[in-house]
Amino acid sequence: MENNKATADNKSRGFARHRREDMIGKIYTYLCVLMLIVVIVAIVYFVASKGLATFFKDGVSPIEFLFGTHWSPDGDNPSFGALPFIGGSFVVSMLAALIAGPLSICAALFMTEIVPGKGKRILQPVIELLSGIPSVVYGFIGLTVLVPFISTLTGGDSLGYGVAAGALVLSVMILPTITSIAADALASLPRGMREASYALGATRWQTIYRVVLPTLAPSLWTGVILGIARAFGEALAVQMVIGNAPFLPTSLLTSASTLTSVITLNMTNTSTGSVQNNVLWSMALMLLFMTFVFIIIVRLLQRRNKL
Amino acid sequence: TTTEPAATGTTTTPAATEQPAEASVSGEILAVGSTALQPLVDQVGQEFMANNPDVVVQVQGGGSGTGLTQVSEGAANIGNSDVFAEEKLDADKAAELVDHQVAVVAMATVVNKDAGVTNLTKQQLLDVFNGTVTNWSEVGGADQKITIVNRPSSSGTRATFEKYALGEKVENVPGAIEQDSSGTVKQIVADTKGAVGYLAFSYLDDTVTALSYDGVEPTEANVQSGDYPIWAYEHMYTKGEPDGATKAFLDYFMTEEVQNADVTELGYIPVSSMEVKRDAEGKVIQ
Amino acid sequence: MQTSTQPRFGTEELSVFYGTNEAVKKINMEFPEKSVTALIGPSGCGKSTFLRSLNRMNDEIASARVVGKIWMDGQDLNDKETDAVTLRQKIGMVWQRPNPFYKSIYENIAFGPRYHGTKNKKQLDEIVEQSLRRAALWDEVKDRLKESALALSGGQQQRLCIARALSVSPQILLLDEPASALDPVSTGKVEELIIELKKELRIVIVTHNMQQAARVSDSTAYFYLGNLIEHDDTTKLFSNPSNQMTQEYIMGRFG
Amino acid sequence: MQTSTQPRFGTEELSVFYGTNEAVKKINMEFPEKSVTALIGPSGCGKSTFLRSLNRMNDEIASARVVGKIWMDGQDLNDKETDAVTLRQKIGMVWQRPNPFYKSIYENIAFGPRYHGTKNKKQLDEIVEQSLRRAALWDEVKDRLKESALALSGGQQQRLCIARALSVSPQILLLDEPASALDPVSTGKVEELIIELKKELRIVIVTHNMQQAARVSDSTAYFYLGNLIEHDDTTKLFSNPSNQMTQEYIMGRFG
Amino acid sequence: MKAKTADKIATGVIIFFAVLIVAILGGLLGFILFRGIAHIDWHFLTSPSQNFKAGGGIGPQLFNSLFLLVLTMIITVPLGLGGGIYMAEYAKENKLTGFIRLVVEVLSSFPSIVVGLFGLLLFVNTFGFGYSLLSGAIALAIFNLPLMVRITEQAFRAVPREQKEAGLALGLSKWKIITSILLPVALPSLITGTILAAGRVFGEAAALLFTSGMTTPPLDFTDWNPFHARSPINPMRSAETLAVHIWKVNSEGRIPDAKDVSAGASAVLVIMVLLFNLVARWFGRVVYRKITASKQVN
Ligand SMILES: Nc1ncnc2c1ncn2[C@@H]1O[C@H](COP(=O)(O)OP(=O)(O)OP(=O)(O)O)[C@@H](O)[C@H]1O
Ligand SMILES: Nc1ncnc2c1ncn2[C@@H]1O[C@H](COP(=O)(O)OP(=O)(O)OP(=O)(O)O)[C@@H](O)[C@H]1O
Ligand SMILES: [Mg+2]
Ligand SMILES: [Mg+2]
Ligand SMILES: O=P([O-])([O-])[O-]
Repeated sequence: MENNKATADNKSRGFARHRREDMIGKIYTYLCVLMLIVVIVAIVYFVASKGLATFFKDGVSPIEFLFGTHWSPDGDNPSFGALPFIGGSFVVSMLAALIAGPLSICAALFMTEIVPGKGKRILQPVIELLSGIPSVVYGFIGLTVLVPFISTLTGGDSLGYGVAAGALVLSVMILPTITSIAADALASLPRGMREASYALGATRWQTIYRVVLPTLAPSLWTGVILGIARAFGEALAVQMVIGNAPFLPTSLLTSASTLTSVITLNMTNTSTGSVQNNVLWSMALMLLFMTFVFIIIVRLLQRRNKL
Repeated sequence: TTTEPAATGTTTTPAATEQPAEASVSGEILAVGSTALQPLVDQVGQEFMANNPDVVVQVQGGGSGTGLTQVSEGAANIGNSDVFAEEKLDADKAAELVDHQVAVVAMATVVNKDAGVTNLTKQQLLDVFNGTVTNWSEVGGADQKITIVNRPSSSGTRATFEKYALGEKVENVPGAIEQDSSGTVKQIVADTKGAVGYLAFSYLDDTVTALSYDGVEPTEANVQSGDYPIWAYEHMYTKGEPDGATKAFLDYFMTEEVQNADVTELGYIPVSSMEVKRDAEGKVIQ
Repeated sequence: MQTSTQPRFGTEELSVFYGTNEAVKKINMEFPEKSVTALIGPSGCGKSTFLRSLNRMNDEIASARVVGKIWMDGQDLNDKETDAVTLRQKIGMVWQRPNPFYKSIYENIAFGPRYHGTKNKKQLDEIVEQSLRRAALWDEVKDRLKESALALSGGQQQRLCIARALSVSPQILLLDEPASALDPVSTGKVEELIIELKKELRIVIVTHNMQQAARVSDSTAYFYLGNLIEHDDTTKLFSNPSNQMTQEYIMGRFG
Repeated sequence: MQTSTQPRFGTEELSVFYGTNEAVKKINMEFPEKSVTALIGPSGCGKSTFLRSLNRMNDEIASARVVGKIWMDGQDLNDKETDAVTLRQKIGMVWQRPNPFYKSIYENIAFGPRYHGTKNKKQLDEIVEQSLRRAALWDEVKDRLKESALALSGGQQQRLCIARALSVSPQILLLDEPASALDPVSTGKVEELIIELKKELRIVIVTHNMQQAARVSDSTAYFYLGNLIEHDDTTKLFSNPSNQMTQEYIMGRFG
Repeated sequence: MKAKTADKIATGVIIFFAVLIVAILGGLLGFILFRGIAHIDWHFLTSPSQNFKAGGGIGPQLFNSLFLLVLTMIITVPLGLGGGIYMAEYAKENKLTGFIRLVVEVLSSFPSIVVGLFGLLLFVNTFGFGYSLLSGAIALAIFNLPLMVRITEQAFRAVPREQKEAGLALGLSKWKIITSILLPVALPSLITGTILAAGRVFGEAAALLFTSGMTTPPLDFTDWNPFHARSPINPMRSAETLAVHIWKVNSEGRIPDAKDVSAGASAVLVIMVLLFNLVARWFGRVVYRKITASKQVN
């Protein structure tokens, strides 16, 4: 901060002052942003250094980790195939998106197209509440209601634990994510676009189906992808209902695992530094990596969506 | 840069095996580890704090692995574990730790009440858990498909069960499920036809059938006599010999007051009542 | 395409409310055949609102309520029984800002007819060419029909929107400041187009440019605060308005 | 408050680019003392962009780049060395849409002077009263100075914004379509105010209303596509423009 | 006619799904409250939990959840505000900004369990904060930060640009404009957003298992010295929150009334989230009215 010469001069005092103020503002906000960057770098660094140790220190083959289907970390002849978990995560979150996607888009359409105004006033708080319900509570309900229900549905053939239960619980959890993004996208569509279609004598559904949805497809996909990302990273609720068997899911009713569930179950029971522990960090790294992938997909989608 | 645990308390009464005198010790004790052991340690910790207002006992779960790691790294005063340290840590690290066996936990195989079996031999049990046998009728029970409810592969309970009941590690059978919580395991076994799992004695009740093992009933007496082999110690490890508040706490743990009240109340068996002892390899040494 | 010979098109005591705010107040107006009617008035006086009620576009605004009658072919368009979707086919509309669909040029035009039953590719091609020709855009775009409509310039987009409106053979065309976002050359083209089109259909145009109203319209209506202050032959209204307020507005005393 | 007696205020080869698009092209203009200069031209011709570059407001638009010189008191305002924050104090600005701060009427006016060092309550009161009087608003608001400025009508808000601009004693006032969102009565008041204020300071006003330009300005400049087409005495320009394009615009041939 | 039938059917389907969603929420809330409300009484809300006896309460857990939230907010709000202001007012459209945006997005969809493990590694162990409120608060702040940044950025972007220009034209410094002109206008949506975000943090468990811990030392509610071990507001003590308690009771819990406790605690959690929503809306409106209404201002 340079000091001012003509202190008597009101204006030059103002000069120094606004410079000083702006400097404070800049330092403050830049520090905050720096903090964000530090946090992410630190997370990536820590997770990567632990997660990569599996391969570099313990000598587990990355090929085995990524494509092996045999998971037996404590066996006498340990093997570390994480494909069942990677596959499980994908299957469960895709299924969840498959259920929640259409539902959410309908909800968003309801808010913006079918009953604009009032629809939003009803559904918006509902959506916010759904997103506010803690995941342990979702897990608890899944455990006490959904799982027995599925079991009864199958006539007791299945325990109810499995992919279907996991996907259903997750679908409710990601409903708010997709809905709010879809609703924002719908709201951002210029009114004129809809009106032009109406003015041609198109019905509301024709307008939605032929004009609104195609135009907004990239944004809607963004919502779905972020929903999948959320589902991918959700831990406790899934772990409570999915059954946690370390096998690639073969049907909706078989017990399976996800990356998050195997981490939750085993991370704390293994001792730091052991290969059993490190391989779980590798899975955390995998989660991190997938988050990046999802975000990049979203970015590519948004680039296509220059409204 | 791991901070030293704040176990810098001092003991005025040497070897306080009896009731610790009021306000005799001070400091903070951090006990981390086994979630199974956590309720017991937490309970005893609270009583200990009530007697020693200057002591804070912090009990965290996190699992046996975390407990052993933390105590070995000096991040905790006590590492709670369901298994011997040698089973989780490198030998040199394990050697630095001092074992305090505070209770014995015994487990029983449990099946759904309709399964129609009350006893399995070691071989039969192994066949069930490694998937060789898939229907209860094959081992003399009802014609029901077997559904296995396992604990996670890293769980101490599972390790104990595999070691002493099955005699070897088994891998998951497709269709089996893993649950982290004993309560849930019991619930599932009680509700699902053909389900089988394993539970600590404390969880047993008449909603499930507890099986005899090689003809020996899962009772406390059979465990104490050494006839029933599916049991393990609950360990509280310290790095080196404990001192100060930690020592006072561990000593308090071994008092009659705790062993015959809290320990038994929670379904554990007091170590002192055992007629046999085991080492880390599982060999009976007495 | 023939000009239909419906006897009248007009409103009777037409009011529009947004909530409790009466934005358009009991308008009685007649739109003669084969003629252009211009609506002028200061910003916010209700021109757009009035225009949008003519093809029931205000149905789409939750807070809007339209009261009164809109006569066309002896039918009250504002009747609950009248199907808005069907009538909109007969009444085309074009807005201030060009709003092409995010589709190809071809699809923009073919969209309406296809929905109304023309599936035949050849027929569609014909309609597309016809409509673009009538909107004086054919020559400029005929080689790039498959390209995105968004790649056109503003003026071209606006003519595309007019072509789109024409594609479903409307009998009436509603234009809301169709040239105000355009450059002079495009404005000129759109104005010529309007004069051309009125040979075949009725046109109602909202404009804030009085010279434009004077150039293209046969009759002009002056709105103020939701009221229809004066409606007369365009030459009469601009040269010798009977109302003092109209006079002041035309003189540019405000607005 | 005295009118300062700086010799010149004007631009020299001033161009403004948005990215690569040259929105304002090498404008040379002089704004004489104690006079009102009006900028007219069709939408998008660069009037606002030019006006905003005069007080370096375009600094705030990342894509905007201003090239050329702006002379004031022999200093080039567009020089990197010149401190934009300080100079803006000398050049007030008012926009099309009234934009009072979300504060009380009093605070709206007192905010600037207080920031610039006037802490004395009495002095501040004086400035507030003075500024409101000069903006012809004092009588209407003197009893409710503590109320929110947002509760004022549009016309009052606009005069409040003028008063706010006056509160820091600018030597120049830039007005961007200050009356286009106002009703006739408010428009009249604002126009009177401009005529009143020019006794003390230079005023540059952008307007799309040619009658307004004719009424309030001493000289008028016609912009088209970023170029300054013609700049002359207002009476001369409207009665007998030397340029064909100006003529066409004034006749309402487009825009 | 066909088009109209399709329209009717589609509309019906959309409305059906919308109703379904409302029904799901209604069902969830109904279920949670129905199951839980019977267990909620003054004793349950205020007394400490039990380890293996029935009849424990959730008093310390409830307090911990709230206090942890306060701590989290103390960390998040200033940082998030600064970050958001940067994004809205300082960031130029360049690669760096693109990168920061990426950081914020990635951070906001990080799996919470990874953040928890990171917290265990860094705050609990390396920094030696131990299982403590502080560790938990930092971990939660990491979640909340991106949300806060986004809320702030949106709130500032929603302020009419003309406000800023008006300030500039008076010769004010940018920082002064941000703090004295834009901030008050952005405040209502800032407050609403912050409270809603807080509600979300309230139910987080996965990250806290490893950071703020799973037990609470006996608290002395007469001792408010933050440096005392048993003081409720000692940030270095471990603290089990409501959500963690539900998790714990459901996993290795040994109390006979585990079902009742978790039902009751779930109900309390959900009621709190409901409260957050209501308060957020109400408070936002009040502030908005204060700032814009024709009543006395300033
Ligand atoms: N969707 C709406 N909801 C509520 N009020 C509205 C809406 N649209 C317009 N209004 C109000 O109705 C009145 C008339 O608006 P309208 O748009 O018809 O005016 P206009 O004459 O077309 O103005 P302009 O020349 O600016 O387009 C105005 O007061 C406006 O604020
Ligand atoms: N922020 C901006 N970024 C990029 N281009 C801009 C920006 N602002 C204006 N322009 C462009 O610069 C040109 C001049 O715009 P400007 O706003 O100066 O016109 P104007 O004469 O004030 O028009 P109007 O009468 O509509 O206010 C236009 O082509 C416009 O699209
Ligand atoms: Mg309009
Ligand atoms: Mg402009
Ligand atoms: O206490 P566990 O190691 O069996 O989870």
